[in-house]
Amino acid sequence: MDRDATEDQRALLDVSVRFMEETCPPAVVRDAERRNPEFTATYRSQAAELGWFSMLVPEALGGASLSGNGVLDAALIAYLRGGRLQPGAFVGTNVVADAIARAGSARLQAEVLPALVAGEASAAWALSATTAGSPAAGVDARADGAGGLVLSGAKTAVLDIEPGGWLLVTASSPDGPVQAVVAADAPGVGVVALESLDLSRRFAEVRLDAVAVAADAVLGDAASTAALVDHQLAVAATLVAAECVGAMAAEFAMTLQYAKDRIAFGRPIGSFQAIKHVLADTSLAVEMSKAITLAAARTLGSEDGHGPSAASMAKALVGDSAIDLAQNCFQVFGGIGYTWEHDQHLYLRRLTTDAGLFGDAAWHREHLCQLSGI
Amino acid sequence: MDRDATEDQRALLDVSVRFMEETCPPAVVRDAERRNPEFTATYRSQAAELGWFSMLVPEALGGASLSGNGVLDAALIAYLRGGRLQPGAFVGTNVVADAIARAGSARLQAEVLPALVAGEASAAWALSATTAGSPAAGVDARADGAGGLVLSGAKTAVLDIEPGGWLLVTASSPDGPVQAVVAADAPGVGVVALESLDLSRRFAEVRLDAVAVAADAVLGDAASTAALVDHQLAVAATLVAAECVGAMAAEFAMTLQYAKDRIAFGRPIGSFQAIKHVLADTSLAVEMSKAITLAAARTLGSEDGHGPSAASMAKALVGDSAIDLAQNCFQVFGGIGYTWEHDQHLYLRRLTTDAGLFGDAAWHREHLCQLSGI
Amino acid sequence: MNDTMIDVEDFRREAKAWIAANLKPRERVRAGRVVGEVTTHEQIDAARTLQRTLFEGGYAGISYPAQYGGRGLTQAHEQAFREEAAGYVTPDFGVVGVVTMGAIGRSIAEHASAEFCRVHIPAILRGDEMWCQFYSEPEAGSDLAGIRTRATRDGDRWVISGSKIWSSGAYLADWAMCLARTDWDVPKHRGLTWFAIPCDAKGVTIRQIRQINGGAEFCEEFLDEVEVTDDDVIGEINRGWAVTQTMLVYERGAGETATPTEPRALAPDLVALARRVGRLEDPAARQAIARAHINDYAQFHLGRRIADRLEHSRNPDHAVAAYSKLAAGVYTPLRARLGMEIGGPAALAWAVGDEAEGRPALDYLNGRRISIAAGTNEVQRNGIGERVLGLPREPSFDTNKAFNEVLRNARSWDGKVG
Amino acid sequence: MNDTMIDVEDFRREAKAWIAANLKPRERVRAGRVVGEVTTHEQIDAARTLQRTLFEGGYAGISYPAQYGGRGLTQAHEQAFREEAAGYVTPDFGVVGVVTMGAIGRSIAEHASAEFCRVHIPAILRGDEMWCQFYSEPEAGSDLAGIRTRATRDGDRWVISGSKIWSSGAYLADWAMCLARTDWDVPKHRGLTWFAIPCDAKGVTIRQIRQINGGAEFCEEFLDEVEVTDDDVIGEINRGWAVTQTMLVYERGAGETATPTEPRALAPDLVALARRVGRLEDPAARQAIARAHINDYAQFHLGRRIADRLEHSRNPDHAVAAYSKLAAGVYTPLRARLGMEIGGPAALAWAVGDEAEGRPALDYLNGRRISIAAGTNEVQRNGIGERVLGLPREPSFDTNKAFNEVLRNARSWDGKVG
Repeated sequence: MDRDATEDQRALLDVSVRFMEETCPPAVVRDAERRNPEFTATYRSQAAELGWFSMLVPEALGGASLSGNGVLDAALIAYLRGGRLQPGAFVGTNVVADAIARAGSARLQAEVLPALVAGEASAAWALSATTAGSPAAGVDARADGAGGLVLSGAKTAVLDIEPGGWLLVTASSPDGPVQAVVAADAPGVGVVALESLDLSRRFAEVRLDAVAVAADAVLGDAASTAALVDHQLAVAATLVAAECVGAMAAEFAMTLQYAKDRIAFGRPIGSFQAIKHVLADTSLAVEMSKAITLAAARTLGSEDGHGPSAASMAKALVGDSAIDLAQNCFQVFGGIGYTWEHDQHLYLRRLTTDAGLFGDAAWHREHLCQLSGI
Repeated sequence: MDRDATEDQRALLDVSVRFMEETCPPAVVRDAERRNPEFTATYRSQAAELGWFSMLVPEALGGASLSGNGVLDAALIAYLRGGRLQPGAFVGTNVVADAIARAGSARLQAEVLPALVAGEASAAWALSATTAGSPAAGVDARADGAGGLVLSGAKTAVLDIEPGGWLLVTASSPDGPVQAVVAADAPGVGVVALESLDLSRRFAEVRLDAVAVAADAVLGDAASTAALVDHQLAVAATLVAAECVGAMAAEFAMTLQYAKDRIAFGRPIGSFQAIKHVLADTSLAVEMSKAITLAAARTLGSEDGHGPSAASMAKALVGDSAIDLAQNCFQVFGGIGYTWEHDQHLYLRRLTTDAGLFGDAAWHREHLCQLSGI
Repeated sequence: MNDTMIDVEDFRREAKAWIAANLKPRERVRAGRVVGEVTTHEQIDAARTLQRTLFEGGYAGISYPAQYGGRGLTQAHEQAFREEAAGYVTPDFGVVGVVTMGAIGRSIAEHASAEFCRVHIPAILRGDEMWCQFYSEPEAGSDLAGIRTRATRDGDRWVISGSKIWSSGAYLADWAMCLARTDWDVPKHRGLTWFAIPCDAKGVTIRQIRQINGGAEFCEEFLDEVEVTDDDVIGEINRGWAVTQTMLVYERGAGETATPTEPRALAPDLVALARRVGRLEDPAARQAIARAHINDYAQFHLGRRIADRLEHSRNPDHAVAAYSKLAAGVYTPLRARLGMEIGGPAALAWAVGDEAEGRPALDYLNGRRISIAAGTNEVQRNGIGERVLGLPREPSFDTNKAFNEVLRNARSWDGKVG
Repeated sequence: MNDTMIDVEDFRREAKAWIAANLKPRERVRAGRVVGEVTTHEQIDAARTLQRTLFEGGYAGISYPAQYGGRGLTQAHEQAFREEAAGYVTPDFGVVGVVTMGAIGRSIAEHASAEFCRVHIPAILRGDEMWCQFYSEPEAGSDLAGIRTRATRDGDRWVISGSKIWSSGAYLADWAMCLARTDWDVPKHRGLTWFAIPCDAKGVTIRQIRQINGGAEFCEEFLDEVEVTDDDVIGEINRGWAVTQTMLVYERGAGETATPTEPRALAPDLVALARRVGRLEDPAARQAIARAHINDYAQFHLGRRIADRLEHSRNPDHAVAAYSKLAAGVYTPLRARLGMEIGGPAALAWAVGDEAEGRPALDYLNGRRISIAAGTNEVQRNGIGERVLGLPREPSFDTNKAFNEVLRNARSWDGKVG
């Protein structure tokens, strides 16, 4: 995706591609067995060795970015992951690692963060997944009087909670949003697996029944939390957008090849303007999606103040484009795309889901307006 | 447009077409001189002789519908008018005549209504033209203690106020919307002509400076006005939609012919799928627009309770389709459509304006939700 | 209509009495089939029993010719029976029944020999024979006349080999009506012939196709030197395209078992969805709901307008039916997409097994079926452009050449002409 | 780049000093031309005076060859000068100047004879000669090679007849560069030749075209037996298409006189519009504003990505430039439409003469210019499909036949091939 990638970045990307193709090729992506805890842990720890979870963490805390721009590094990996419909808590773990590095207590930084970076555990961000409204909705927090919190409520459609993982819960309190890191198997925490459109990811509902959280598991303070949540959203949006663009590019390439090979009415179907022009428009959408996602990653990772706006713009444009692309590619494939055996539907499911994760296009457009002060 | 038109309707439509082609053919439509009071009055009085302003008025009050469904009669005329970009206060006069017939005082019914039906004067509906909000906004009414009102405020972009005509002003009062009929040249009424995108219509801003209105110029009462305003909106929306569909069909026919005649790359351009498929989609939009507009006219004119919903549906679908059509036809014409001499831009201007008159598509979608009780 | 034909209202009264005496009232109105649900052999057996009752009562094949076991009446009589039977349990063969009685039986009655009809049509009307189509192929979808299954004459037999796909309900069928190419040296429409093949014939393999929605209503077939005789030919040899056109007309009408009613309530499914996810006040959700409903409403009135046009013109131009098909092909996926937008994350993930919550996603997966099956949107646009609007034709590279040559040329396509 | 070339930063310092000494500071930054505004002869005269100052100072034609009066430097030097001169009054010839110096002068320098260049290029750089293109025709727009203007040899003269259209600023030009067909019996790209024609030559009629926005920047021309000689031929006879391709490349770049900056502020014009009509809190208006801005932002980064790709590849594939053109062609009309939606009735009617209030309507009328001019969206899609994506070609009916035959066949098009 990025023609300006550094040598170091290119080396990591190459080895990451080899890892994915060996460990989780298409046949494994399709195999529900992949969801077993053993595969999940092995995949995660091998990915961690490549540095997939260290990019947003400063060196002082055990992390390492390749290019000085950790968001860009992670976005390039995300792009490759998306094209291959990879599983695993890549986005969640990176977002939570980043958040702990920025605002976590010494204990979180000493105990949880190294485990995330090393792939010993993963993390999921339990935010409100509603299309309208605040990311904190669904869970209420009350102060326990000792700097800690008691959390109650539920978050639906939380992405990629893995066995033995951590949850970053964003909750509402009378003083505004608060955040805390909780073990997914802590007392009072219920994780109920959901069915989902996307077969290559897992979703769960998280129920919190008066879960007590110690002070050293709370992130940030009243003054800083809203900005931190915005930052997390920007990082999550950028990484999901990058995964999504990867999937778009892969699905588009598959469709393009089909349009060249498939014969109807005495011609390859790609010679008909009805197909050719849809593919031209779709390829424009892919190029614009790549361009805006790289711009968001560069800006956000450089701590330029424009980062959150750029991230929302990327997420909005990519989300709409992804669904258009999935629909157009399905139409080009015709009947064959309606069969379970064809990969088309895996991408349709993935792209549509990407568009809705961490805020859909309409949510990010409204967020952009708010960030812009109107 | 209507294959089920009665004999009487067909006769009226035929004579109306002859009238328009003789009195206001394309060259006259293009001629700004057409706006002079003499032409306006002549055109109106000839149209009145055909019965253009009597259809929504019961026989007892001097009106006459041909088919028993005056809205349908008027919509069929509107369709023909739209295709020929006809000027004149057709929609406004019919809406106001209908309103006076339904809720006007004996004086209005005895003095104003016959003048409208006979084409001696026209009427315009001064409603708020904002995209969001109530039709009553912009003008405030206070009671004068004797059943009359004092009106103050302004209405922007009022359609087709002709010299010596009447205004139906919809205003807000503490008790909800109120309506009154005022002469456009009454003391305190200022009518300021505006520039407009549509060159074949005229718009004005109406300013009301403490205009005193007698009790017998007020329409309806507090209990009935809101429903009457909804009804007026439904009639106006249906008639504008019908004019718009007429313009769509005419513009489409012109474009279709061009696609058959114009040669490029060794072929008529209509043989290219890029053009052919756009025209197929556009023709589907024309057919759907005709179907929904006729359905709205039938339902609304039969006093079926579903009329206002159907009218809003027609206006919303036709509005969006009209702009799509105008844009697509422009693209098919290419450079020639960019010249002043070509009629393309007259339709582009007209269709885009139709889409915004009496509520744009988004306004009518929201209105439909409210009418449906959500 | 012949003079001795029973009047529709008399027929209705007669049918009403018979129905009350012979059919069971329906327990409750069934909320329509769940898409993805698959008809079982047990359901088919139950339907056969019920169908035999109808047949014996004289209510199977009401508009089929009387000499083949039908009643020889009209579509209006069929409709009257349907209306009277609406509250009763009637045979439900699922999609294979629609194909058999709606399209295949009628095509046979029009094109097959009298002897063939005498054997098969009564069996169809009695429910003894369910049929499917061996029609589309992996390499021939929208380009139906481009099929490559080969039927070769060998003495007095025909030997058929090839693969077929998208055969609705073939796994439940007793017989297949199969299109094969019998002459490769003439243009593609002119070398096709239809054959009847027993589904259990030697060389026939039928496999259900797993669909993206999890269902498996469609099948694919492999034909490996399947042998049939001249008695199994339906219509004339090499004139199969005429049969195809008849079948396509019936197919279009076959699904429409009743006139739909005007949709008046604001998209009830989407309103319920918005309410469930707490977005009924959200302006964007409201716009989406209204948009979906307005499109439904416009499609209904478009359909009525086109039906009127077809019914009331002397020379009905069936090409205008493409408008309804294209509208469905455009607005069905759009509606499904609006559902996903309204549902938001709740439409992306839902409680395991909750059909209502999973419904928007299922509709979304099914959304493009109508854009693709029975002629893609692109094919409809070509049809409207050329046959309704009279636009100049797309250059064709396969209508005047021997089909063998078409295949050769297509493989080396370079866009050069002449 | 030659070794003795002045370093860009040294040049910048030198230019800065010269500019300060010779040009007047700009009163205030001009808010861009109002579209529809028409350049006058008086403005051209003023620009000529200023251009002569630049020429005499050595700052006209900075990247033009030195032997023809230019400076023989690079685009980077041009850019440095532009940056330094940004706050000063520079010659403004309007669109005719962009065409003359951006596209025509450079095409002449590459293709015309040395003698022709010695006569005309210095005159161009001095501002003495403004040029326009006689190029598109009423019957040849996107199909540029399909022009029908005829140049016939008559002894040592050429006689040119035909009509031309869409010539930007021709009413202000001194000379025209005119494409004519010199051989009708070869395929369309192979019988074209470029000629220089004085705009006041006998037989030339130039008329401004009134545009839908009320402006008249474009002209149409009628050429009635206009006589020129071999000295007026630019490039080789019948090889005009090569010149055309050069010109198209320069034309694409010609408008880009400065690198645009990243659009960071949320669509300021639309925010102002929404504020003016009281819809800044309206969710639909906010969505429209954000949509427009996001598209602007994405287009900017797309442009930068493509520019990088063209600059940094060894064999730059200029076909990818079609992405920028198509994006502009798609998103410009969409943005104009969003403006009308936000503005609502206030964008449909406004106080007489109020330019700000009338702006959304003006933008709307101009919205499709970029979708049509210099290759329609459809032409760009074909280019992307075939040249970037490698999709199989559209069958062509005009590239290998004599142009005469193409015209004949097109008139009797029936879609039949071979």
